[in-house]
Order: sequence, then structure tokens, then C-alpha cells
Amino acid sequence: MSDYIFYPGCAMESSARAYDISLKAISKTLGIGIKDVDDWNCCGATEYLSISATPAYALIARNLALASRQVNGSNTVMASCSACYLNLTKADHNMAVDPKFGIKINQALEAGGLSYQPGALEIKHILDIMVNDIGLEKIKSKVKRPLEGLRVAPYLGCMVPRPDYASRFSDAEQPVELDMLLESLGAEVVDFPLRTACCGGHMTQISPDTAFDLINRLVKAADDQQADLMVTACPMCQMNLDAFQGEMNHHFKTNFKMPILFFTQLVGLAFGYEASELGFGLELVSAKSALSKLGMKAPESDSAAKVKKPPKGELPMPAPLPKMPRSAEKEATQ
Amino acid sequence: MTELQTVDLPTTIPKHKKSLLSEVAARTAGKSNIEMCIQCGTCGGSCPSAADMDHTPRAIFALLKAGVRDEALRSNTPWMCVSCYYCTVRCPQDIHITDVMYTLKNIAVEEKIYTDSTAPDFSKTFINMVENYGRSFEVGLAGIHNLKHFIGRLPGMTPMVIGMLTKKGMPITPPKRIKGMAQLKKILKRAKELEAV
Amino acid sequence: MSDNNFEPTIIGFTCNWCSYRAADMAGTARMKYAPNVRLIRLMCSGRLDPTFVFKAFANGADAVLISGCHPGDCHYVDQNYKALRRFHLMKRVLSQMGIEPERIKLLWASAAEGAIFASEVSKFVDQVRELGPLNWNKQNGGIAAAEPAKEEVAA
Amino acid sequence: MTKNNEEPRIGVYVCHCGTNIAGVVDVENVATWAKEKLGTQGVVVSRDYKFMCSSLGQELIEKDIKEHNLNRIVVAACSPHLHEKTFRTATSNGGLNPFMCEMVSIREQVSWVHTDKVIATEKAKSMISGGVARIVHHEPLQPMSVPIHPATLVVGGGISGIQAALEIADAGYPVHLVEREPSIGGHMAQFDKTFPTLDCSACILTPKMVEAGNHPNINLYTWSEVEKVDGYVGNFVATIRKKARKIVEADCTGCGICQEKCPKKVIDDVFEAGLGYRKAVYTPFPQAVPNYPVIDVENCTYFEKGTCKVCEKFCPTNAIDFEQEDELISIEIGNIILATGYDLFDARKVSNYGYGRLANVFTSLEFERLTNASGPTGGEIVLRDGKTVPKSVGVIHCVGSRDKNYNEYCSSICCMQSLKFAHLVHERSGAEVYNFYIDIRTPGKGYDEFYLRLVEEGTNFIRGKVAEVSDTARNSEEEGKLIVQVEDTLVGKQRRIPVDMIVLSAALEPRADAKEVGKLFGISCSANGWLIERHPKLDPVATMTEGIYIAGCAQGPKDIPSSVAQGAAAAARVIGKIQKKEIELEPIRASVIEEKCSGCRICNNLCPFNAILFHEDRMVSEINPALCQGCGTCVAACPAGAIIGTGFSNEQVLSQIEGLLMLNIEAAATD
Amino acid sequence: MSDKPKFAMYWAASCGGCEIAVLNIHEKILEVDANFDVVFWPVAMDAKYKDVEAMEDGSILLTLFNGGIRNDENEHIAKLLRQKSKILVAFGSCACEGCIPGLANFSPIHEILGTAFSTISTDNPDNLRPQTAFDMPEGQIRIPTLYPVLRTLDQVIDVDYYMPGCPPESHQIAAVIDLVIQVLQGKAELPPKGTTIGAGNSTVCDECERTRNMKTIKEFDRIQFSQTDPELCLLEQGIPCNGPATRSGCGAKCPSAGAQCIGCYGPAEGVEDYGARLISSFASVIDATDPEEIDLILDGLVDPAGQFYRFNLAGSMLRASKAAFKANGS
Repeated sequence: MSDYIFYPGCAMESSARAYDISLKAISKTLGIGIKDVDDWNCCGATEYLSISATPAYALIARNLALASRQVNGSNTVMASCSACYLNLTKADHNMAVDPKFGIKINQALEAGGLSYQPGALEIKHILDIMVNDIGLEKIKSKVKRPLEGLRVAPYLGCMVPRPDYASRFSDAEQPVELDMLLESLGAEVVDFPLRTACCGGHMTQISPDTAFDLINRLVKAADDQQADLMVTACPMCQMNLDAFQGEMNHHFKTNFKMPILFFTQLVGLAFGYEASELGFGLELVSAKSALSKLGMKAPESDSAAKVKKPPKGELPMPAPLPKMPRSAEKEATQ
Repeated sequence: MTELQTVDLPTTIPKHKKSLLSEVAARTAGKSNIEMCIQCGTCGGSCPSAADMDHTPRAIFALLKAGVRDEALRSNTPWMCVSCYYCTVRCPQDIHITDVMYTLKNIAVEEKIYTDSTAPDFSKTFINMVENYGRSFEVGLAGIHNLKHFIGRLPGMTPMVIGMLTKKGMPITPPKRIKGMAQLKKILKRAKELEAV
Repeated sequence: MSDNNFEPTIIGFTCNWCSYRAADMAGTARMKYAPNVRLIRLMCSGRLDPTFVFKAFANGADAVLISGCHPGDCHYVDQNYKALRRFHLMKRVLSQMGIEPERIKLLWASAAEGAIFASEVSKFVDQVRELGPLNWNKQNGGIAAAEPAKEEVAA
Repeated sequence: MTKNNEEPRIGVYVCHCGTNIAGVVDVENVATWAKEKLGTQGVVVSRDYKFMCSSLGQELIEKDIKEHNLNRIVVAACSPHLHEKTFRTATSNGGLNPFMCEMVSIREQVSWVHTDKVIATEKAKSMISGGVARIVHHEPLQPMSVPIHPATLVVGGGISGIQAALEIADAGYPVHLVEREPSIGGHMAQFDKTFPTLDCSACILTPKMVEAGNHPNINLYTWSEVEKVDGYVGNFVATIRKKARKIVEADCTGCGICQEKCPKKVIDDVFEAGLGYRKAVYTPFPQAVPNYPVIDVENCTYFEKGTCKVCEKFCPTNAIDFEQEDELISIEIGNIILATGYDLFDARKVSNYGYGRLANVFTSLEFERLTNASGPTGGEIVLRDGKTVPKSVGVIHCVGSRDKNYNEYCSSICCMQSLKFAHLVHERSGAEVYNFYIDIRTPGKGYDEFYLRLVEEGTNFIRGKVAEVSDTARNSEEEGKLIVQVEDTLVGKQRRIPVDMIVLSAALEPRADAKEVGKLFGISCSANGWLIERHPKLDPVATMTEGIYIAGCAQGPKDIPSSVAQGAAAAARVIGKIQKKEIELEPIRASVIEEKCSGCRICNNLCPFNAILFHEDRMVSEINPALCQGCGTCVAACPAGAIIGTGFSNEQVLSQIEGLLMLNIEAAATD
Repeated sequence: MSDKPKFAMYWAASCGGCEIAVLNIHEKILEVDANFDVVFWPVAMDAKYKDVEAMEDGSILLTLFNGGIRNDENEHIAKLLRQKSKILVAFGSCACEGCIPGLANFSPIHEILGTAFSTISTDNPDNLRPQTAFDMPEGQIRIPTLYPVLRTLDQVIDVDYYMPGCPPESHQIAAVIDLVIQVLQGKAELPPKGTTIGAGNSTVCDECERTRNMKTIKEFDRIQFSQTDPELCLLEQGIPCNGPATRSGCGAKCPSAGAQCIGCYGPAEGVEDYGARLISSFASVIDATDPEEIDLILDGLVDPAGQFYRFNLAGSMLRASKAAFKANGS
């Protein structure tokens, strides 16, 4: 089975423990080996880049250098946090396209006896690995408890689909990978228009009003779609939407109770794990009631009935672009 | 809306290498394409936090081109950037706008010219933790930062904080230092020297 | 010879449709550039025979510039790709022959790119000036005059 | 010594070009030097003169040729692209073959680009030395004459192709007009109004279509495609695939009963741009020329399930023929005009504008159909539900144009088209209109006046490229609307403008198969996919392949007036060619020395003009001189040195290299 | 001495294969003997340089000179034979274009000597190098002085005819000897000076039986690593076969036997630089437009200069140029 070098990032041991627990659980079912980057350090999130570029990139590159020493067969680094994923990709990318810059970063690494050759590693987000490496067919085959009746809003956030480096696996605006994964688990995926909108990032700390506005938009949009819960692929998104939902409600005098889960937790449920094995309960807005729907056929909702058969006189709609992961699309056009 | 006012625009913009625009371009890792801006406003239109910015990114580029250094650097625009990269992927000229915002922040920090210190302080607090432990520490970070800047907000946050600590079980003690702390410090020291060159 | 005063002689091959016209345009716009390049007009960069390049080096040129229409814009559809391929192979052979591959340059310039043509020529001249006069790299087996190798046999 | 053992007697002429050259190059010195130092190469006369291109300068050459018995001429002056013809003529007037003249560009390549007089003079000398060394190996060349077939093939029946066909046909020459769709008319037939005059598109186009359809000199092939082209200028042979209409044209009266009775409704994504329906047997629109319908085999119930044949039952003239097959027709023509038009950019690619996801986002072509009186709504501007009249409409400019993510170029028509849309919305629905633009570009007769008219009409112009269109409301005002999020760059603030309908002014793109079309006809596409003209300014309708012309949007985005003008221009060029009856081909071309050719076939697929043929029986390759365009790629590639190229032979180029480097070698030798 | 026309043959820097090839013309050798008086042929008969020196200028009718000029002895004899011969033929690839010994021109002389005398496989503990002169009790002995480069025969003396091949094919030698005999008998005329004799005008492909199609190369491979179709052109199969650029005359022996042509017959008539022809033609038919892909394909040509100049490095345009000689002149 494939082995991956894993860069967990700081959140996995604190705010995103549910992500960590559920990832470890499902990786057993999927038969993937996970080995942490030995002695990894924080990627600096968006903060270090704000202060000073060279040290920020050097900080990131130390992880790349350490990981490249661990290459043994597979050179794929798996990241779970989208900020970590972006930072690792970004450092690798910029070192490659700007050789002068690459040399500078390597000079810094040298001080610690390290070096990194840009391009030596393939950096992938867990979602990419699940959809494109492992494949939906295989995931489907492992589903023991289809998530029927569960209306899920897929929320990917910013840094998995953007910026649009050549190596990115998804569309920058309307990616379909998370939708397809959740569909393969049997869940009812709502057409969530804000799937790549911003959760506010560190604005909860810097300009709370700005952040509350962004959180409100997301939660409201999911609620408008009658979603039972939202799933994310990023610790920061999860924390902002979950932990600050209360404060946001207070700010806008609303009363949303939208559970925010990691997508791996739903994969685990579908694979037949118990909620307790997947870090359920660690979320602040409880997912209990949403999950109680599991296994029950949801009543025919209005929106589902609305589509198909245009009434007389209605003009035809253009066909939407075919739904397929971007990587497959790339291959198809070659 | 602000009233039209006379801005102290440099009358001629020197074409030599040290123009503000090329300085920013040179300090941005990778290819920024910043000189290619056609002032279309896609960035400002896309920005989720544009409402809270004193200038839209587009306006910042105009200021940079015009050589209005202080106003460009003092702006809260880069500090309000949430790094969502919408502007970057939508820019018709392939300008790496988010990365340029980082560069502006770098220069502002270096020259200590910002109007509001909330955001720079948050970043600095964050990197202090990283420089000391090699890992970040969310609880400590939020605690220190909010004590400093949002002391009035703390009561409202209490239920959340309690939840975080009890329900979420987030650690309240700083993380264990990474083994290679000395190595990391050396790397960062060299990197800072290189940045200064 | 002191390299400070070294002025390289460069032979340039241009296609009739794009790069020669780019040179014309640089002229019309009075853009100044280094005088070291002498141009030879071919109908297309696809006409570029490696023999021409070797001949230029053999006859004392310090470098060779090959210039044509941008890929995809060739007036003969796609012949400039043939020039591109020959260029890549030539570079490999030249370096085995002891001639630095930096001494040949491939430049795509459209008829409208007089400025690019002028600045690229100047840049190339600087680059060759840096390399110094063509002097077959001895490590790679420089050819010497056909005189007895006295030093060696006297050992 | 030259090939034919004739002693070279060369005249060198150094032009002052007023002070253009003489101001930087010491021309007298150069002329004296040439006589002294290049005497051994055969230079017998060397002069400098104020303006060589003047009639006096030319006469000087003619006189010297006679008096000094010169057989070769080198003129050091401006770029050959300017005056090569002039001096070749002078050489020819002097009694020599015009190709015995060589120009050395010491103005564009020396005096105008260098400042140091000594260096410039030295460079001029070495360049003349190169020219002299080269001309020694020049040989007299004779242009080849080929007859011109009087017929012309016009590919593409849009307005540009129709115009070209009519001009040539009116001049009395036969035209074969080939159109891929069932009717001619092209995109223009889909429009309702044309900017800036707002005349009805159909009213001005239909007469032209009818004229083309009835013209005795025009053979119309609709529902047909060109499959193969062989030959060369004056003598092309094209194979046309006439796709099976499944209708016997001779019997069909165009009564339309079959369409009426056909039970199968299909979304028409060609003529109606996906906004309306047609039947499985159809003419694309009522004024179609020719007026015979086509059976769409892919959607016809009979072809899908084997039963139906309703059309056959009702056809009063028994014109339906389900067994009809494609027909291959071979035609001979002398010239070809490509007017293959454009495709509309697929707006679904800009996912942030929501086309394909949000019902009330329309493309420009859809909107054209919406406003067209014969369109799906009878010209009423309504939302996708088919009944609601919008109260506000947003028109977004530059969708897929001026954007490195899609197409870098400006599509040139979108500004005017968007203004036209705004006007039509005002006129037909009274809705509020917002035009979102980066720059308003109105360079055309009456165009800017039209813009001002729209300003007066109260259109809201917002300067900013739209960031996104969404249906996610943030407040009650936005509920149920499409929200345009944009930076109003003139204010410097982000705005969210709720509207009922969005129209995307989508880019014009090269036809999806433009590359294959180029390959078929042996012409090339630029990096962004448009067919390349011979010269962007001075020869916009000719191509690098003699006898093949381009017109209309195939060459690049353009509006109707320019498309018509190009169609007419291409026609004029063709008529001129036909009237000359024969054409002289540039003598610069390659040929194979048969004894040296070993038939290795390396050259065989190097020629984009298919000029190289291989004779299996003799195992040798041969170059068709009329097809050869003289690029010389095969000459350079022949491993046996069996291909020679006139005008740029190995001897000529190698000698020129020697000549150019002579000064350096000599300088080095005296070190 | 008989009054038969005189014949000489000499080997300079070469392997001796050419001599064998001459002897390999079977009974034809008797005709040589019948028609010529062999005056100097060190490999076949005893002769002294001083005997040649004593001859009258132009007294030898035909000299077949094989081998390149590597040392002062080679040069001396070349000049001597030129002086004494009416017709001097550069015989075989070494004399014509340098051949395998010419490949040493890739390396400087100290490296060559190093390889010969100071590698592990050489038993030379004191790291001695040969010296041109050495005093012995019997007197001074001399060995020839090595030149820094190998030159082709026509870079040293004037050559009348060229006969390519490594070695020239026996049937071609026989034909040339026939021709000279016919000239002697007044039945034929000599071709113009400078002509290449004993070879064809076209290239090896002309004599090759393999089927040929349009060429597009996606990958180059070495013949020892690939399975080839015995009927199909080797180049089309990605085997870098020099046949298209190599002068015909050998009968396409190598391609017929399943090996690629390596180019021993040299360039076709009128070709300025053999390698340049191959570079140009191979590169032209590579099927790629992307620079990276082109490089990837070219990586399959392991040693391009060796591939294109195996037989004529010494005679190639770059290596034979004045500039090249001058550049490292001292």
C-alpha cells in the first residue's frame, strides 16, 4: 500500500484533534501508511510571511528539507491543513520558478546543515489523495453505512483550491472533488455556492467584525440550503465557523446552530466507525441532532422537486460543464 | 466617501531601478507581475474584506506606480488581507496580488509604518511563539493577543474559551519545543541576515 | 590579450519575415544596440544549417545568434520548430567540441519586437564579452597547432 | 571563380541616404576601401552617392553595368525590405538578371543603431565584404510562370464569405461557396440589430444571401466541408464533402411541412445558441438560403429507433431520402478565400460568473436571439422562465477577453455590442441597465457617438471588471436577485449590485478547428489561434501561401463593416490574379538533385506546403516547384546535401559568413 | 629494375586494416604485380626510407597513402612520397578524414599520454614517459615526435584523389586498380583531381534494402538495447543510423547485417561538414515542439559528437579550422 510522508501542522494536536483522530482511523481502512515528517516545525501560517519573507520561507523549507530526507519510494508529502498545504506548495513553487530566491533559501537552510531541491517532493492535500490517488471507486467499496438522508454543505475554503499553481488539483472557484467524495459516501450534497469563500482566517483575532460578517455569510448560505451540517477540509475554517459561531450569532442577533465537521469524520462514519472513534463531540456546535437523521430517508424537500421538466415557455438552460475532477479533465484534454 | 483632496504626488517618477514598484516586485518571491496592472478592479471586487480596507488593492497598485510611498505603506489594506487568493486567481494580468500584500507588510514592519498595530502585533506574537517553540500554540496566542487588543471582548468570548478548553480539549500549556530548535534558530538567523541584504 | 578590451564578433542569422524585420524596426526607431553582431538574412530560421554555425565559429566568430519568428507564428507554419530542435542538438555537440553552449543563442523576435531584438542583442554581446574570445576549452580537448608537443616529450 | 566560370565584375554602391547613413558611416572611406581591398574579389567599380534610390542613382548603376561590363551589383543602403525591388529593377534595366543584385542594410543595421563612427564604418565594411563574397555565387534566376484557373473557392458563408463570393461572381468568374451549416448567413443571421446604426440585421443580410443563392456564377455547397486541398496557386484541386441532407434538393420545394410535422424537438445550440428549439428535420431559420431542410441524423427518431418517417409521409413531393449518402465532389480552382469566422468563448469557463449554473446569466449570442423578432421569445427580453421581464440588467464586458487566464487579446466588438444590448434593453423593457467595463473602446465611424447616446439614455456605466456574479443574498434587497460584485474603480469602493439578468459579452475565439483548417490549406495560426495574414498592416488578407486569402473573423475579431471590407479586399486580390491569367512565382525555391538523393525520406514530412513528393519507383524525392515557398528547411535538413535552394544556397551563405568575418581574421593575423 | 610503372603504399597513423583490404582483393593482387613494380610497401616488403629518398621526383606512378599524420615521421614520409609520386591517393578513412585515431583530438596531449602511460593497467612504476632521443652505448636512438593533434593527409600535403572507407571495400579497391590499369593501357581517363574514387555519389540509403517511410522520431535508442524490425529503416526505429549522410559505396553492409551505419565512408559529394548534416537531419525529424521534450529525446543520443564525428573529427569544419588551430596555437 502507498505510504505518505505526513505533515500534520500545529492544529492537528490542538484545535483540530477530531481531524487527526478521524484521519488516522480511515487511513487504516484505506490501507495507507502515514509517517510524520520527523521533527517538523510550524509552517508559519499566514503570519510569518507578513513579517519577513526570507525567514518565513526558510521556516517552511526546513520542513521540506526534512521531508525530502525521508523519501523512501514515495515522495508525496500529505498535508491536512490547507494553510500548511499552501505554504509547502508555495515555497516549493517559488523556489523553482525563481532560482535566485531558491538559492537564497538554501543558503539559509545551510546554516542548519539542510538543503532542499525544489521539485523533489510532491505535496498533496489529503482530499487530493483520496479523490485522485485512492479513487472514489475504492472509497465507495469501503462504505458500510451510507450517509443517506444527510444534507451536507461541502465547504473547502480558500487555500486548497487557490492560488492556481500548475500542481493544483481542483478548480479555483467551483471545485467538485469534495462534492464527489461526499456523494460517494451516499450523502446528499447541497449545491453550496460559497464552497470556496473565505472563513475570515485570522480576522477573528484582528478585526472580529470583518470575521463575523464572513462567518455569517457562510453559515447563512448553508442554512438557506437546508444543510444539516457543513464539512470542511481545513482546521482554520472549522475553528472559525465552529468556535466563533456563537460570538457571531451574538453579534448579528441570529441563532444558527450549524455543526461544522471535518470531511474525514464523515468518511469514517460511512466506513462504519463509531462516532467516538472519530473525534465526534469535540465540536462546539454539537453535531448530535444532525447525525440522528442518519439512516432515515429525508423527506422530499422542495428544492429537490423544483428541478427537471421545465414548465412550458421556459427557455433551455446551457448544460453545465461536465462534473469531473480537474486532474481527470487535464488528462482528458491531453 | 472621501472628498477629493490634493495628494502630494511626485511630479516625475524616476525611471531608474529603485522605483517603489520595482522595489516591491524585487522583494516578492516568484514573479509578481505587479507592473502589469491595468486598474480593472477585479481584485477589489473579489476581496472579502474590501469593505474594511481604506484602499482597494487596485488603488494600492496605483499608489505604488505613482510612487506615493507613505500612503501605500501606511494603508491597512495589506493587513486586512485574509489570504483567500481570489484576487490572485481572477487577476486578468496574473499579478500575484496576495504575495504583493505580504511584501507590503514586510516593508511596513521593517520601517514600522502602520496606522493600526493590531494585525502586526498578532503576527509578531505568533512568530515569537514559533521562534521559541518551533510550533504555534493557539490558546496562548489568542490569550496574549486579546488581552492586549480586545480586552473588552473577553467576557463575550468566555463561553467559547471554556468550550475550547473543556470540550475541544485544547492544551493550555505551550507545546513541547521541537528537537531541532537550535538548528531552526540558526536557519532563521541566517535567513534574517539574507533578508537584510 | 586583455579581456577588458575584448569586443566579440558575432554572426547573427535572422529569418526574412520576423526577426530581420525586427532589426529593421529597431533601426527605424533608432534604438541603439551593441555593434558586434553582423546579420545574415535567411528566408526562415528553418533554413539554418548547422554548417553555417560551425562555419562562423571556424572562421573566427566568437558567438552565433539565431533568430526567428515566435513558435506558432512562423510564416512557413512551423519551420522554426525545426530550428529549435537543431539548436538544442547543436548546443550539445558544440559543448563536446569545447565551445561553450552560451556562445549560441536562440532568439524569437516578431516583426514588432524591435526593442526586444535590440536589448537582447546587447545582452548577448555582454554575455559573450564575459566569456571572452572563443578559445576552445582546453579541458575538453582543445586543438593545438600542429607543432610537436615539446613540453610533454621532454619530461 | 563563379559556377559558370565567368570572372566576377562587381559594382559596389554605397548610399549616403542624405545624412541618414553618411552622418554616422564614413561612406567615402567605405567606397574607396571596397575598391582597394575587395578588388581581388572582383570589385571593379565602387562609388558612394547621395541617394542611390533616386532615379539618378539608379541610372548610375545602369550606366556602370554597360560601361564597365559589370555582372554583379552590391548596393549598401537601407533594408532590402524597402528597396530591393528598386535595385533589382535597375540591375535588370542595365541588362543583367535582377537577381545579380544584393543589398546590404547599412542604415537600419548600422547608422541608425550605432553611434560610434569608427565602429559603424568598420561594421559597414565587413557587411559589404559579406555582400561581395555572397554575390560572387549568385546565379541568374527566372521566375516561374503558372496559369491561373479562373474559379475560386470561398470557404465559409458568413457575411465576409458572401461578400467575397458576390464580388468575384459579379466580375464574371465562377465561385464555389462552401458552408458547413445548412444555410449561409453565418453569425450575422443570428443578430437582430447591428451597431451603431441599429439597422435590422436580417433586412440587410437577406438580400445578399438571396443574391448569392441565385447568382449564376456561384455554386453553393451548404451542409458541406472541404476535406482535402492539393495543388498550388492557380491550380488547386479541392475535395468537398457534401454531407447527406437526406433530402433530394431537386424535389424539395421548401414548403416546410416536414418541419411542421416532425415530432422530435431538439435544443438548437447552433443558430439559437442553445436558447431555443428546432425539429430533427429543419432549416435553421425562415430566410435560410438554400431553403431545403436537413435531417439531423443524430436526433432523428427514425435513425435512432428505426421507425417514424413522419416527414416522408407528409412530404408532398417525395423529397425525403433516408438512404442518401455523403457525396465527394472534386473541383478545380485557382484561388481560395478562407472566411471561416469565429466561435464564441465558452463562458462556463469563467465559473465566477455562474453561466451554466445561474439560470439568468446569458451569453451575448443568447441575448441576440432573445432580442431577435424571429427568436424563441419573439424578440421579448425575458428571464429564463420565459415570461418575467427583468427590471434590471447587468451587461459584463470583456468576458474571456483581455484576460491572461483565457484570451489575452481584446475581442474588439464587445464594447459596441454591449452598448447595443443596453440600448435594446432600454427600448424593449425599460429596465435599468448597468454596463460593467474596463475601458470603453469605440474606434469606428459613429461609434463614440453611439456611446454618448447610451450615456444620455441613462445607462449606468460602472468602471470595473466584475469579480463575481452570485445568487447568495446578504440582505433582503439582494434576495432572489443575481448580485454583481465589483469594484467601482472610479469610486474606489466595492459594490454589490442586484440585477435580474446578466448578459456576458463573451470573447470571440478562433474556430475550435482553426489549426486543422490551417493545416489543410497549408497556412499557419498565430499563438492565440487566428489565421495569420501575410503582413499585419500592408497585406492583411493574403497569406504566406500564394493563392490563399483570408477574410473576416478567421483573421481576428472584427465587426461587420471590417468583415465586409476584408471580404471585398480578398475578392479584389483574387480578381486581379485571375485577370492576369498567369502568375509569376518567386524563383527562390528548393530542388532535389536526383542522382544524389538516396531516398532516405528525411525531408518528406518537413514541408508544411506538401511540396515534397516521394517516388516509390525510383526511390527519390522531388520538390514541386510551384508548391515550394522557399523557406529552405529541407535544404538544411538533407543529410546528403542533395537539395539545393536558389537565392540562399550553401555557397552563398557560407561565402557571406567568410566575407563578414574577413576583417576580423585579417586583424587577428596582424596581431 | 623493370620499366613497369612504380607503385607504393604506406601507412601512417592507422590500424593496418587498409593494407589487409588491399591484400584481400584475391587474385587481383596478381594483376597489381603484373602491371606494377612495387617499390615501397613497408607492410608487405622490406624497403628503406633512404631508397625512396634516392628516387627521382615523380617517379612513382601511384601511391596509396593510408593513415593520418600524428607525428613527425608520418609528416616526413607523407611529404617525401608526395614529392616522389605522380598520383597520390588518400587511401581509407584515416588519410581522408582522420578516422578513429582522430578521435584523440577530443583530448589534449597530456591526457592522451597519461592514458597510455599512467593508468592502473600500465606497469610503469617510475611513471616514465618516452623521450624522442635517448643515448645508448651504440649511439643515440630516436623515436618520432608526437604532435598534439592528428591531421588528415590533405591538411599536410596536396592530395590527388580520395578513397574513403574503413577500410575501403575490396571490390572498390579492385575497381580502382582496374581503372588505373585501363588508364595505363590508354583505355580510360583519370577523373579530375580531387575526386573521391572507389565510392558512390549518393548515400548509404541508396544501397540499403530496408523499407523507408516518413520519419518522425519520438525516441532515440542504442541498438544493443532495442529490438529492431529487420525490414524497416533503422532510423525510423530510433536507432541513430548515419546511413542517410554517409557516402554510398560500401553496399550498405552494416544495415543489411542489422547494425546501424556508423559513417566510415564519410560525407557525400560536396558536403562541407559531415556532422552538421547529421545534426540537422536528425533534429529536423524529431517529433516534439516543446524544448523540454526535445531535450528528453536528445538524451537518447548518448554521445552526439562521437555519433556524428566518429570518422571525421580531424577533418571536420570546427576541428580543422584555422581559428581552431590558432586559438590554442601556443
